[in-house]
Amino acid sequence: MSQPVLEARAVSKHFPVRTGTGRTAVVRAVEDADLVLRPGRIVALVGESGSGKTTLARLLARFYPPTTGEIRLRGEPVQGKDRAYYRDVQLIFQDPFGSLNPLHRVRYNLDRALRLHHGIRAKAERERRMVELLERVSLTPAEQYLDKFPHELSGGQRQRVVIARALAVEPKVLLGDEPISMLDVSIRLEMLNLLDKLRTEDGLALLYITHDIASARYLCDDIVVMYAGRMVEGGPKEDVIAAPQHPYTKLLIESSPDPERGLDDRDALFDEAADDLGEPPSLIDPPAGCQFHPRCPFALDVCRTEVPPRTELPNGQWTHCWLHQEGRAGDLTAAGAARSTEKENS
Amino acid sequence: MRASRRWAFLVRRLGFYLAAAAAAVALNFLLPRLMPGDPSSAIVEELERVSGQQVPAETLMSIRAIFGNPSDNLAEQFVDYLRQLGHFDLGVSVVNFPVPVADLVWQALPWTLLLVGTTTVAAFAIGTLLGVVAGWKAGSRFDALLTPFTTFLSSVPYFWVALLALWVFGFVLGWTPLSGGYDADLPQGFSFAYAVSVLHHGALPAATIIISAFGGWLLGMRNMTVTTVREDYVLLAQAKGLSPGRVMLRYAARNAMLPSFTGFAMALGGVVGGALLTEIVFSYPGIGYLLYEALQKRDYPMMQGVFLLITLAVLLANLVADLAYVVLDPRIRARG
Amino acid sequence: MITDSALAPVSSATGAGTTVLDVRGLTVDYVTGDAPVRACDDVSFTLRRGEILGVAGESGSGKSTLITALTRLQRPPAVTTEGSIEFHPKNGAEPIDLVGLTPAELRSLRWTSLAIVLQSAMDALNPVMRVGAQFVDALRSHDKRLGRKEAWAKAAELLGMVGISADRVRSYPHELSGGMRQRASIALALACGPELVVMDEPTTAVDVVMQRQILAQVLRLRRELGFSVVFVTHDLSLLLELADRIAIMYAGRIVEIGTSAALYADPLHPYTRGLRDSFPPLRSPLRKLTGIPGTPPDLRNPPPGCPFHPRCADRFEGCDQEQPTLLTIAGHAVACRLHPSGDDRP
Amino acid sequence: PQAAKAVGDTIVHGKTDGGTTFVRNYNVLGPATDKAPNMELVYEPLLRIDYGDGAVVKPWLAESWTFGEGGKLLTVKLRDDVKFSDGKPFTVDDALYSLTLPLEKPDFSIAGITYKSVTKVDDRQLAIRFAEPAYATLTQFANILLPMVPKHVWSTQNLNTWTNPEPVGTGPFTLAEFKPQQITLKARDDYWGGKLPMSTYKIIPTSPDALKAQLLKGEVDWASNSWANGEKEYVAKDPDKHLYQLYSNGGAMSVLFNTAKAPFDDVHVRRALALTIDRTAVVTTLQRPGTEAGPTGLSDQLFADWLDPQYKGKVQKVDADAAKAELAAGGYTVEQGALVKDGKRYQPSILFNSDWSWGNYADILINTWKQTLGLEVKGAGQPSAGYYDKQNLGQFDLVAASTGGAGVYGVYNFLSSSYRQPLGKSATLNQGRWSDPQTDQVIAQMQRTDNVDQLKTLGKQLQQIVVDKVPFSPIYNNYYFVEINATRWTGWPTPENFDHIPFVGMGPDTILTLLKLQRRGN
Amino acid sequence: MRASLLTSWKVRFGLGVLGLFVLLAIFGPWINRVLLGVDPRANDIGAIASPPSTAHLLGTTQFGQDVLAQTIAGARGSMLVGVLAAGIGTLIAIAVGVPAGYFGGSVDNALNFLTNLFLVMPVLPLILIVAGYVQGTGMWVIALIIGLFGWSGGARTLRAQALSLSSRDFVLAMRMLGEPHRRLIFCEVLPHLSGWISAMFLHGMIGGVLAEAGLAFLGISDSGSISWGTMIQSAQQQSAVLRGFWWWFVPPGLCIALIGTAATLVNFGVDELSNPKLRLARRSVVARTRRAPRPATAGGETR
Ligand SMILES: Nc1ncnc2c1ncn2[C@@H]1O[C@H](COP(=O)(O)OP(=O)(O)OP(=O)(O)O)[C@@H](O)[C@H]1O
Ligand SMILES: Nc1ncnc2c1ncn2[C@@H]1O[C@H](COP(=O)(O)OP(=O)(O)OP(=O)(O)O)[C@@H](O)[C@H]1O
Ligand SMILES: [Mg+2]
Ligand SMILES: [Mg+2]
Ligand code: NI
Repeated sequence: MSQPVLEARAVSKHFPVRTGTGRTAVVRAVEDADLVLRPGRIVALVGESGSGKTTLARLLARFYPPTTGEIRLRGEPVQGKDRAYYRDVQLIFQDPFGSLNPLHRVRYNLDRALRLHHGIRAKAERERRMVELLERVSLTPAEQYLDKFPHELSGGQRQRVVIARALAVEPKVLLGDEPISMLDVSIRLEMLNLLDKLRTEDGLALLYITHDIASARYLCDDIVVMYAGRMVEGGPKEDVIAAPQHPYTKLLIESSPDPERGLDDRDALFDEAADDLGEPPSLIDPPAGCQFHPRCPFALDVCRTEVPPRTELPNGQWTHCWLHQEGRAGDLTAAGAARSTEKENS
Repeated sequence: MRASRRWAFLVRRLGFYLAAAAAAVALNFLLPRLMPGDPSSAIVEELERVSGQQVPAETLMSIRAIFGNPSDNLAEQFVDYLRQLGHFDLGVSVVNFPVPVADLVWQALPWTLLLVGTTTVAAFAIGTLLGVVAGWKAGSRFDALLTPFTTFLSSVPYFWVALLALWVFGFVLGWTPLSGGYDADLPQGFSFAYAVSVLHHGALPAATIIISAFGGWLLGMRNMTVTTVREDYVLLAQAKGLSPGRVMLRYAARNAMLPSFTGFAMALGGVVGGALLTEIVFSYPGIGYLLYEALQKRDYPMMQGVFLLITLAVLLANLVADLAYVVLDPRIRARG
Repeated sequence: MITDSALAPVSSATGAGTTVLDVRGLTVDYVTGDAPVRACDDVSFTLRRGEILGVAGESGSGKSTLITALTRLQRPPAVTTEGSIEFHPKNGAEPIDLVGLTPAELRSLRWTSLAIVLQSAMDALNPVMRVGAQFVDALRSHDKRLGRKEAWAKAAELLGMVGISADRVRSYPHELSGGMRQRASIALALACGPELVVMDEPTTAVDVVMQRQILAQVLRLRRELGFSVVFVTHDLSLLLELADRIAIMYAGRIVEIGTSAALYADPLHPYTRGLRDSFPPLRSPLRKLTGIPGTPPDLRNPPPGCPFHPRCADRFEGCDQEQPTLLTIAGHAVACRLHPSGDDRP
Repeated sequence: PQAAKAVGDTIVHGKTDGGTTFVRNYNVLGPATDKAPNMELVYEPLLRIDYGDGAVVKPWLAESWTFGEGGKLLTVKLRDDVKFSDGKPFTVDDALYSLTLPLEKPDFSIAGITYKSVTKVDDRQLAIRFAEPAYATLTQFANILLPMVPKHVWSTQNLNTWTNPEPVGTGPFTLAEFKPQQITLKARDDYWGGKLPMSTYKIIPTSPDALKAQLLKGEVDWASNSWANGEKEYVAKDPDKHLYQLYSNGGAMSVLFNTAKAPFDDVHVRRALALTIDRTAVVTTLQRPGTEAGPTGLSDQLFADWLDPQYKGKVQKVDADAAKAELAAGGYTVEQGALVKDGKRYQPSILFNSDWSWGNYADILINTWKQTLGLEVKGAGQPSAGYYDKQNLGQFDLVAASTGGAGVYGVYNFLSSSYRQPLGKSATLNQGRWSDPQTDQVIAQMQRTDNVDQLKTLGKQLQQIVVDKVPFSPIYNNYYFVEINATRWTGWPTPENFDHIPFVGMGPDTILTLLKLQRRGN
Repeated sequence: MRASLLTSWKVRFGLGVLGLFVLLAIFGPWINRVLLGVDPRANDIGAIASPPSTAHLLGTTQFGQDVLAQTIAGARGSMLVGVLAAGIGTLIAIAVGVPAGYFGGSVDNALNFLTNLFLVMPVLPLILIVAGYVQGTGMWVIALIIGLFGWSGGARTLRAQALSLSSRDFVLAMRMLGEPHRRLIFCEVLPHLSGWISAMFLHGMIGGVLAEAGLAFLGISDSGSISWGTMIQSAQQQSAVLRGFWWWFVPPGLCIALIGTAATLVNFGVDELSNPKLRLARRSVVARTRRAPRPATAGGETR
């Protein structure tokens, strides 16, 4: 496996906030997270809203320094000027409507990127590079797009411009924070295909953040699941989806719409979800032990007090769950396997 | 949790107003000292003008003993100043020497409170109410006529409206008195005739302040209502089949009103300033007229006293507006 | 009245009921600028008692417009220019055309017969009123004899129905979590026992896990109370699991209506097929998916003929001229010139 | 508003210059500029000035006086029938106290006193000493700012904080009730000057505009305020009862030249400018026709006996040719709106008090100068404070200022070079920095005599100097304005025939007016 | 965008009136001199306080000065103060509000406190006091004082806007490219505030004109120059109101009101543009939807 380009090692991010009583508290947005991005590989980060995905991406993009832990670029802890760092790492935002300044033409965006990072003086040269960039993101004929304003472009086209702008820097790592969730359903796949192309053609390392586990499976190589600021499980995508090793991953996969499950007995399909699991925990005052224990059907006593350590599985999968430490992983897989075999047979 | 949040908000606001009051006091202290000239010299000049003679050195000394010596250490002066304020001692009026400024201010305060206080509240109420209706029926003929008209009203200088009103109602029609707070030939006191007289004198100034002030509230409220009416919860309230009046008041207006209270701070200073000018037109015996006279006669201690009082009163009114806000808005967001 | 069996359900999970709603040729314009925008064009369908009709379509396809027109809640500049919405009351009284009703007449129908759940519960609940009070408001305005005490008790009971504890009636909306608010607004919709509940993307703002729980509750309540649902979303994969029948909207028109199973297994319209294939599978083997090329049309400037033809891989001569009508083929209606003749054309 | 309700034996005075409220401050000797109104009805001075008689000094609380030691010693004999309102008699000790107070407390010296010491001679006489002959400055004892106060009350108080809320004086009234918007004075029945026809004197604050309405309605009997066009708007409506009177106060509104500054040190320039002031236009817009000032600044009405006959009734009309001739004589030309001499350009400005809205009158002067001489004078309006500052410091070219005083000496003595200060140093008198040996000599002579004939001769010499050398140029005469609604009270003096001016705030004259009134119809 | 701004009658009317007054301010003296041939300061002693007539279209003052000429001349004085004050106030508001919102943190805390402080201070009395101290100064000082104390409302708005803008994705995205803060503020944030800034400027201008009039009315202004405020003050001092010389004080007041109305209307239009909900509440829109064809209510008809 290739060397990691970008790594997060045991990073945490705590945001100080003012609570109602006027005292300051901290939001533990990310707690003790590890992440490795390698050239030519795509890691998907899934988790529900507020689980800290964006925070982690922004930590990797050096929007703010981690509270603890460190970010390493090519094995070196990062320091110094942001601009040098941004030559290697670029972030793509969720909202293609928001990440382009409506007052600037496409040309301006690309031009600034080229000037800032490559210092190209010659106008013709920059022009050539811009056209090239737009062609790489399949905006053709490129010349026609250069002088458009964002509002003259559709959502998909805008997101392509955003990607082109990020690519202008010639980064090694691309962080995509839900890059398709605001796009129309019908054009999402094109965007995923574009990202996939960039990965294979340019050997970019990609972080793909999403809510949608199905699209994660479509695009990525590895999946990492976050819950309430912590990473609960990760590993090769098919393994994680076929055999989730954490109760939360299991719940997430089961809750995702999947028409293939069969449409015959609809009520039965939903029935298992009917029992109320409650809400995700507050990050200001997270539950002790495993964050998931209040909602976990398998919760043990130890789950309520101790943070579960990492369990590595032979297939590269890993999880933070006491079931594994206590030798009761079977509880989980038994139920999961039963279901998935059932599916395969049908 | 909920209660504590509100308290926290209030405590924070109270802290802010205390800081603002402190700043106002400091400003009040510094203003005359930053400006060219100083109160002592001013009083000396006044004396020279009256007596037509140069003031002897001894006189100068004794005046400085009263009004502070500009060559004294600033910190010491400030301590003295604070000590004086602690006793509600705003100094001595120059032109009315040796009458304390505080006495004069006390004397004028009730009139201003009566006039400005009631009209500000009335203008706010009327403006808000009409604004809700205009916003609710946005695009209707009512709105199309009322809104530009109030735009006009809100742009007219207070004193000009006052002048016009005085001319039409006081002079041409003779319905209202031309000046003063009550009929001079009535004994001042708690009698019916006196009360009627006070109302008779106050009606026109009050009306002009209301006319000049309500437009601003109306326009703000109208736009807020228009925006609020498009909120989902108003749509849902209509979907629930509630009566239009109920939807308008409990759902749209109730929410649209909240920013008005935050905007109160911005507008209040202007309204008070305008009302002060109105007092001058009507020779109304309030704080505004006092300030006018102080300005005319360069009575610095008086100017300072009046300004301090106005500022503190406005701060207090803002605090009240914030209190109202706390009562009205269950979500107290963290705000500066 | 012509009974158009194609537009009626073939089979329903809860047993075929009588018609609740009969929408014919509903057309809605937004009167802005010079030319009106036709956001709902000649929409017709029938809804059976107890049925869940899903409406799917991309952003801007007119789903919300349809919903507000159905409930007669549209505001300027939206105008219903044509069509009828016949509501059949439960007691077998004469059907009522909602389009012709005065606001006062409508008011008596609202909530007792016709309720709505809006997309974002955060915005749909009045932030300065206690949750219970918003129930009481609705309850007491439709039942004048109901006492204040009883109304509050009823509110608590309704909240309990969706799994919110009774002590929450006195909370303000901002004190509830997103999922709770969403459930509260569903409970609110059911307060007066409506025959029809219209839901506009009621779960897009919550997570998949919570979404599953909420939908399970909706299904359970429908089973118990027997109301019908028009459920609008852009997530076809969810509808395929949830709805009895699905209508696909494109550019303000319904391009296909059929049962979920039929639509999944055998979509007739190229757009439906494209839409279905825009959702990568969760379990079955991955293959490269392409979505639908191009972008949805701008309704201010719709293409001539079939609005989908510029993006359609199967378009042929005439698609760009002739507007196809919705025709029924084997209990499954489609508006596409690939399927020129219905088997029971009226 | 109901006039009928006012009690028959009350007289109502509408006060227009006291703001909207009164302040209960009867510390009459204190340095405040705004005190309780009509204090002259409570506190009286020793002497009075008789404007009906060329502004000569007449006795009041003093029965008589004599000068000795060449005018440096003044012996005053007090009346013996005067009682304070608390029943105590007015004694020489009270007078001694009152006159000594400004000497001992200089900050209470507000009347412009010039005496150096006061001593008691006997039970009825005081000896007052001066450094210079004081014939001409006797008027200071007629100043209502130097009244007689009761020693037994005042000497026990801290005068720096005391507001004297219950004033005790020798005057005809006592304070009955003080409301910020209404003061009621009660007539004494033991007043030395006689019994007043009214029992109550009421003072109400009002604005000039409101006053007009109140006068028309008869709510106010008496007021002192100018009413432009009052003849038409008021008198004409009921000539019998509506009285609007103007009494010359011996002063005038003048243009003062800064003679310490070129080119106004040149008499030709001063003359040229004085010749081209459109006085008629100014009084026309003032709506006071016929009040143009003569070249001497002494009004015909008041100084009939003192005025050099050649100046009587003379008003300088605009005379462009003469003015141009003057400029030429001085060697000046006007180029591009500026005065030019010897290659130097002078662009004069005229300072005026914007609080008096004098800007519009300044405009008239400026326009005329521009039309006749081509000279562009800039208007430099200043509100009172800045106006007096600049004026006193000599920071002006021309200034529109009030001139005048009691008697010929009173009008002209400010021209004495003893008051002169260098530019930039504050001068409260002689702001024009006039310095002329001849003027000084005549003024000095006037100070040394109380011989009326000699004073008249000297006065004529001064008139000559003013007309010829033009240290200042009068524009229009100033007046005491009196408005009366004689519905309830008659017996008012008229400008044609008066021995006291019915102006409120004139001290003894006010009292005399009140004493002579009668209830109408009774 | 520009086109849609002009579709509103309010904006068109407002800009028209403002433009007219700007022209008047610029060419006023020329109009007086050349077109009317009247000097606003000239005294026509033959026509004192005369009502409007053919000789004096708007009548004359107590001093025989032509009211029309004065009103025209006053435009310059009033507008000058208004524009200067607005300019100064707007600059301060930008300098305080934008960094506060953009940088946040302790910069924000300090600047925001300052803003809130000035916000709750009664500004007019403060201006009065300060102007009272520096009595008798020119229009520039008056404008400076008005501007110096009248920025807080604008700064508050700009802060809020800058705050939300600075966390907008496009600003973050440009930061990700390595753009320096200076450029982010000037090229990314500020252009978006131009609508607000122009609205603030207009608001400040009305405020300036009104405040100048108020100061002049109190006699604290440059009495040497003609402004609408000094005209009203002059009229007030001559009791024009009670002598019925309405033509003297009505025109200047009306001009102030007109400018104020115009500026408010323009701001209204800008508001409508930035808040589409307001645009939908326009009369034209409502009228058009009302006029749109009603659907056939007959239930039996289908297609
Ligand atoms: N600047 C901040 N200050 C305080 N709290 C923050 C801040 N940024 C994020 N948080 C909190 O940190 C938590 C994680 O937020 P984050 O945006 O990373 O979640 P997410 O997984 O990206 O969610 P989503 O799917 O909704 O985008 C949330 O509870 C959020 O409220
Ligand atoms: N107020 C309006 N004025 C003009 N056009 C409008 C207005 N509201 C909606 N439209 C247009 O009507 C069309 C349909 O909008 P609608 O909101 O019904 O879409 P939708 O299917 O609900 O989309 P989404 O999934 O984004 O909610 C869109 O093309 C939109 O541009
Ligand atoms: Mg996120
Ligand atoms: Mg929608
Ligand atoms: Ni305003």
